[in-house]
Amino acid sequence: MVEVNLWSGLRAFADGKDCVEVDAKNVGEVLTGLVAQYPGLEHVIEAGVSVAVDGKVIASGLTEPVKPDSEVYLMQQLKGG
Amino acid sequence: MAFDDVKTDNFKVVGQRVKRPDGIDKVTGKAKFGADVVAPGMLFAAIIRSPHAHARIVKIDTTKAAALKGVKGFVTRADFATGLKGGNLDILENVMAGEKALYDGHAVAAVAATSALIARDAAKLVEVEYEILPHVTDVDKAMLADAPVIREGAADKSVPEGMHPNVVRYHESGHGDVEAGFAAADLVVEDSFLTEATHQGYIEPHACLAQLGKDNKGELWCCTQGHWNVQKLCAEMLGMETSQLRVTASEIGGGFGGKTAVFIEPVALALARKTNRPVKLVMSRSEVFRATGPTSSTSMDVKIGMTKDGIITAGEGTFRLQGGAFPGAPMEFTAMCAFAPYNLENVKQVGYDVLANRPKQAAYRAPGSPMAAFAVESVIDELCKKLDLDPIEVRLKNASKQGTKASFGPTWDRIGLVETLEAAQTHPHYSAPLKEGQGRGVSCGFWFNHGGETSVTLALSEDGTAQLSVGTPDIGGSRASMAQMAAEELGIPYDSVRATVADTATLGYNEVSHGSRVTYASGLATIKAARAAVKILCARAAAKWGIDEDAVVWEDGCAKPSGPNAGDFDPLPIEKLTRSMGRTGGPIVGHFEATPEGAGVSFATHIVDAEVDKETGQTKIVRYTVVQDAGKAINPTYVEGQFQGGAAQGIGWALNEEYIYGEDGRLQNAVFLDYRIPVASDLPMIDTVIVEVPNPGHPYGVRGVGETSICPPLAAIANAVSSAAGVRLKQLPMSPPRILAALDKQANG
Amino acid sequence: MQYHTPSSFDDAVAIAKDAQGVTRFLAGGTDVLVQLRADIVTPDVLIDIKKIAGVSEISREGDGWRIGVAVTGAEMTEHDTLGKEWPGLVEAMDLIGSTQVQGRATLTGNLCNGSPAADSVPAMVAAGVTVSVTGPNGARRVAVEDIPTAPGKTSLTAGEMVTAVHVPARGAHAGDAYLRFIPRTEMDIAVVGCGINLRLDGKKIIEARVSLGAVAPTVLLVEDAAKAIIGTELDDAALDALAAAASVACKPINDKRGTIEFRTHVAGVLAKRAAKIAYQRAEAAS
Amino acid sequence: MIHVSTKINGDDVEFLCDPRETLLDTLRDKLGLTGSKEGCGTGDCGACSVTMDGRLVCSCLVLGAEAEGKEIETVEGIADGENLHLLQEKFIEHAALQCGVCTPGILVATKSLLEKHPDPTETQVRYWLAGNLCRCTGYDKIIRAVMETAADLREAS
Repeated sequence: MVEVNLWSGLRAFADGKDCVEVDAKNVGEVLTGLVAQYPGLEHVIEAGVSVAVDGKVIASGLTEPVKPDSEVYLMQQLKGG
Repeated sequence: MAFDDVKTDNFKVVGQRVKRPDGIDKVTGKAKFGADVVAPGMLFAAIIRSPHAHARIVKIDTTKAAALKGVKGFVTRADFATGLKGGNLDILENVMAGEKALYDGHAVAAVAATSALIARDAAKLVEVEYEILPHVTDVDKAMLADAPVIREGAADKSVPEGMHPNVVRYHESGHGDVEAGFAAADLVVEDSFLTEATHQGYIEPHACLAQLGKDNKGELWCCTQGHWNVQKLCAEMLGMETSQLRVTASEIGGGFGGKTAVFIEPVALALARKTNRPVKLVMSRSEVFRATGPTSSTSMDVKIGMTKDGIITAGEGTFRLQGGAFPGAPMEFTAMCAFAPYNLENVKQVGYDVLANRPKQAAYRAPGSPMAAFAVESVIDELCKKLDLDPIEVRLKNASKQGTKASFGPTWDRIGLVETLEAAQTHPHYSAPLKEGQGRGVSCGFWFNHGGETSVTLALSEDGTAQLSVGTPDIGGSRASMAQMAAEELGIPYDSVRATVADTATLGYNEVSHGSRVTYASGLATIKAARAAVKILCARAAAKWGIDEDAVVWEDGCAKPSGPNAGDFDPLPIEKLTRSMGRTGGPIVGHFEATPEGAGVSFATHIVDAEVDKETGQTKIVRYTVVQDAGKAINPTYVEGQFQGGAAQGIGWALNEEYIYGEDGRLQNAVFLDYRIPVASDLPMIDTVIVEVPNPGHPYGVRGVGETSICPPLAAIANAVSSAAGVRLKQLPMSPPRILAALDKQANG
Repeated sequence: MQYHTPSSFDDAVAIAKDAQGVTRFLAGGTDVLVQLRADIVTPDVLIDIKKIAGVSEISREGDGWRIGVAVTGAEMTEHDTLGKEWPGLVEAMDLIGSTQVQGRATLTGNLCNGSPAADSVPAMVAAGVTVSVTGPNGARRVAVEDIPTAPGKTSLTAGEMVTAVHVPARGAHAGDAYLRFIPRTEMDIAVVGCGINLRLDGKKIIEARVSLGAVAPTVLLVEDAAKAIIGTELDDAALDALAAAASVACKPINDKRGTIEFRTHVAGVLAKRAAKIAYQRAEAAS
Repeated sequence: MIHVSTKINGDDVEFLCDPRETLLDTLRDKLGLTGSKEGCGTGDCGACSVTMDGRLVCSCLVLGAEAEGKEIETVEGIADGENLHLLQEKFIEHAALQCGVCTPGILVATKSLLEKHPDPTETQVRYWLAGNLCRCTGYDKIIRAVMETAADLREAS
C-alpha cells in the first residue's frame, strides 16, 4: 500500500480525507486505485492530474514506479506557456 | 557516454555562445513566417466578428456579401463537426460561435475571396442579427448573485454549493493550521490585489494557409507553438482523421503561450474545403487583441504572518481568476505557485475559475504565477518594511530548499532558490545607492516547468554530418541549443549539425513548445537520439575491428577501443564510418521518443530600481537585474535573452499594459497605440546572472528558463514603486493615474 | 476609392468640390491610412497633395515662416533655423509618433485630423500660428485655434483645404515650449499637452499665450493662464496661479488614456514645467 | 487599378495596385518581398519599416500608389549579395533577435539611424527605435548590437 496525499479541495470526494492508501506500483495504479475506492474522484482524474512521487512531478506518465514508502501527492495537471 | 549517463563537465560545444543556424535567414528577410507562405490559386479569408459582448445569434445573412465579385464562399458553425465534448467543444465554440457570441470579437462567420481587400469588403456586407444579452467583464462582478449567467452548466463538481454558475472550477490546497500560524506571528498583514488581463503581444499576428479537398486530405502551414496539437484539434473540428492532415510550422514571430491554441486554422481549413481552393487567413492586430487569448484578470486576497525575526508563520491566499467565457483560467497554478518559494508550516490557498464575457484566456509565460507573486511578494515586502527587515534576508530565512515541504505538498528535490537569493544579495545592484525619488524592489518567482511528449530523429549523412529533426517550434533560438547538444554527443563541430523543425508527417507526436520544455525535453531527446546513433557507430566499428561492441567507446567524434585489452586499432572518425554505412548495415539514424518526466522547477530573484515622478505618477525603471537558476545553460546568450524578455514583459504588465473594457463590454484598446507594451526608450539595460543548480532529471542538468523570468517582475516593480512613491500600490497596471490616485488618497485620507 | 494627384491647389479644390461621398486629403497619411485600414473612414475620393509645387518647402515669410502642407516632422526637426526660433513648436511636432511617423506626418494633417490630443496644435496655438485656407469660395486666413470645432471635426467647409502654415516672426526676448504627458516615453497619444509662448522685458513676462491639449473637446487657448504669468517674473506664486488657471480651464473626460482628475491635475503640472522652459529660452534669447 | 513605376532595392519595378493597397501589401503580395512584416497595420510596431527616397517610413502607412517615382529600400536590400551588412552580422552575433519577426524593421530603421547619426548615444538609439516594437528581447541585446556596429563602422571609415 502507498499513501496518496490529495489536495484539500478533494476531501469532499474522499470521505473528508486528504490522505488515502491505495495498492499501487506505479502512477497509473495510483489513479485507478483512487477511483476504485472513491468514485467521486473520477471526474477529477479524468479531467487530468499530475502526480508528485518523491518530490518529482510526473506531469502525465502512468508508468512511473511508486514504492510503498514513496511520498505521493496528487496535483492539478501541469501545463505551461 | 552510455545512454542514461549524466554529463556535468568537460563540455566542448555546450555552454558556448554559438550563432543560431537560422540567423542569416532572419536578418535578410528570407525566413518564412506564418503570413509569408503562398499557394497557387490561393484565396484570402476574413472573419466576421461579434461587436457585442454577449448576444444570441439570430440570423446570419450572406446574400449581399455573396453578390460581391470575387467572393468564393462562406463558413459558419454549421460547417464544423458536431459531437465534440469538453475542452475540445470549448475550443470549437471559441473558434466559431454557436448559438451565442460570448465576447466582443467572437467569430460568427468567415468569407473567402480572391483578394484580401475583397474578403474584407465582403465581411462588412455580411448581415448578422443579434439579440443582445446582459454581459459582465469584471471578475468580482461576475461572481455576484445578480451577474448574468454566461453559460449554464459549465461548472464542474469541484465548485462548492451556492456559488454563482459563472464560478466553474474551485481549488483548495495547503497544510498545517493557518489560524494557529497567524496567532503565533508578531505581525500579520492582509491585503487585496487586482491585476488586469494582459496580452502576450507577439509581434506576428496569427496566420495560416490551408488546403483541404473533398477527399478530406489536408495541408496546413501556420505559425504555432505546437503543430501536432493544431493537427489533432483541427482534424477533430473538421471531422477528419488526424493523420490525413499534415501540418507544417512556419517560423513563428513570438508566442509566449499565446500560440498554443488554435483560432483561425480550423476556419481556413473549412473555407478551403468549401471552396476547394487554398485559403490564406491572417489576423489583423485588433483581431489578435479581441479574439485570441490574453491572460486572466485577477482579484486576490493574501494574508501572511511573520515573527519579528522574519520567520513566516502562516500564509493564506484566495485567488479569483476570470479566464473569459470558457473554463480554464489557471487559478490552480496561481494557487500552487503563490507560496512555492517559501517553507511554510501553515499555508492555505484557494482558487476560483470564473467566466466573464471576454475572450478565452490562453497561456502567457508561467500562466497564473506572476499574479500570485505580485500579491504574496507585496505582502512580504510590506511585512519587511514594517518590521524593518532586509527583504533578501527574510526570503533566505524562509526559502524552500531540497528536503523542505512545498506549499502544494511534495518534498522539494534539488532546487536553486537559495542560490539565486545569495547571488542577488552579493550583486552590486543590491548595495548600490539610490537617488532621490527612487525605490528598490525585490521579488522571488517560481514556475514548475514541463516535460511532455517528445520525438526527435537524428540522421547521419555520408560525410559524417548530422540532420537533426525536432518537433518543437523554435520560438527563441532553440535550434542552436539542439544542434549544440547533438554536436556535443557526436563529437563533431556545431556547424556540422543542421537542426530542423519537422512537420507532423515526419516525427512522432510532439507536445507544444510550452512549459519551458523545449531545451529540456527536446534537448534530452536530442542527446538520447545522438547516443542511439553513437551506439550504432560503435557497433559498426566493432564489426570492422572484429571485437565486442562493448569494447568500443566514442570520443571526440571517433570510435576507439575502450582500452589496451580491447585491441590496438586506430581511432575511426565518424566520416569513415558513415561513408561506408550503406554497405555495413544501412543508414545510421538515432531516434528517441518519450514523455520525459524530470523537468526541474526553476526559481528566480529579481532586483529593480524605479523612479516615480510624484507630480505626474510616471514611473521609470532605472535599473534591473535578473538572477535565475537555469540548471545548465546550453547557450548562455539565449538564456540571458529569455531572462531579459521575461523581465521586459513583466515591466509592461506592471506599469502600463491592460485590457480596457467599456460599459458596453467592448474592448477599447485593441491597438498597439493604446495597449502599451514597453518600447526601447522605456527600458534600461537588463542585467542577468545565470545560476546553475543542475536538474537531476536532465542528462546535462538543464532546467527550462523561458517562463520563470516573468514571475518576479510584477511584484519586484510594485515593491520598488511603492518604496519610491511612499504608498503601497495594490492594483496593476500601476499606471500614472493609479499612482497619483494612491498618493492623493494617502495625502487626503 | 478614387486616388488623385493634382499638381495645383486649384486642381485639388476642383476635385474636392466635385467629389461624391467622403473626401480626404492625403499628405503624410499617418491618420488617413490608419483610419482606412481600420475601416473607420474609407474615403471615396482621396486627394494626394504632395505633387503640388512648394508643399514640401519651409521658407521665410517676412521675419516669420511659411511651412508647406506636406512638410514632415523630420524635415522640420532637420531645418537649421526654424527650431532655433521656435523650439517648442518643432519639439511638439517631433513628439508625434515614431521616427517612421516623423518621416510622413505633417503639421497640417495633425491639425485637420481634429484630435484634441494632437501634439503640434497646442504649440501652434501658443505660437499664434495661422493657416491659409482655399476653397470653392476663395481663400481665407484662419487662426489655428479656430480650425478644430469638436473631436474629428474642423471649421473647414466642403471642398476647403489648408494650403500653407504661417508661423509668426519670433521677435526678441521670447521663447516657447511644449510638454505633453504620456505613460510611456514614446508612441502614445498625449493624455495632457501644454504649449506656452512668452516674451520678456528684462525678467518680466510681457506677453504670453498658454494652450492645453487633450483636456477638452478641442485644444484650448487659456487666457486666464496667460494672465496668471503676464507681469510676473515667473516666481512660485505665478507658477501656482498658472497651474491653477490651467487646471480650472480643463473640461476633460474619463477615457482609456486618463481620468478627469488626472488630466486636470497634470495640466497644471505641465503648465508650470513648460512655462519654466519657455522662460529660460526667452532669457537665453535676450 | 493604378499603374506604378518605382525602384526597389535598386531594381526598376512596375506594378498595378488598388488605390487602397498599402505599399506593404504591394511589397508582400505583389512583389514577393515578404521580408517586411505587418505587425499592426497602424504604424505602431515598425515591423514594416522601409526607406522611401532615403526617409524611414512604415510601409503600412504609405499607399502603393505613392511609390510612383520613388526609391524604396527594404530589408532584402541591406546585404550586398552574399555579404551581410555589418549590422546583420552583429545582430546574429549578439543574439539581438529571438523570434526574428521584428528584425527586418529594426535593421532597416537602424541602418537609417547610422547613416544619419554615425555616433549615437544609447538614449538616441533607444528613442530612434521606439517605433520598432520587440516583444522577445527586452531590447538589451539589440541596443548592444547597434552600439557595437556603430563603433566598428566608425573605426572602419
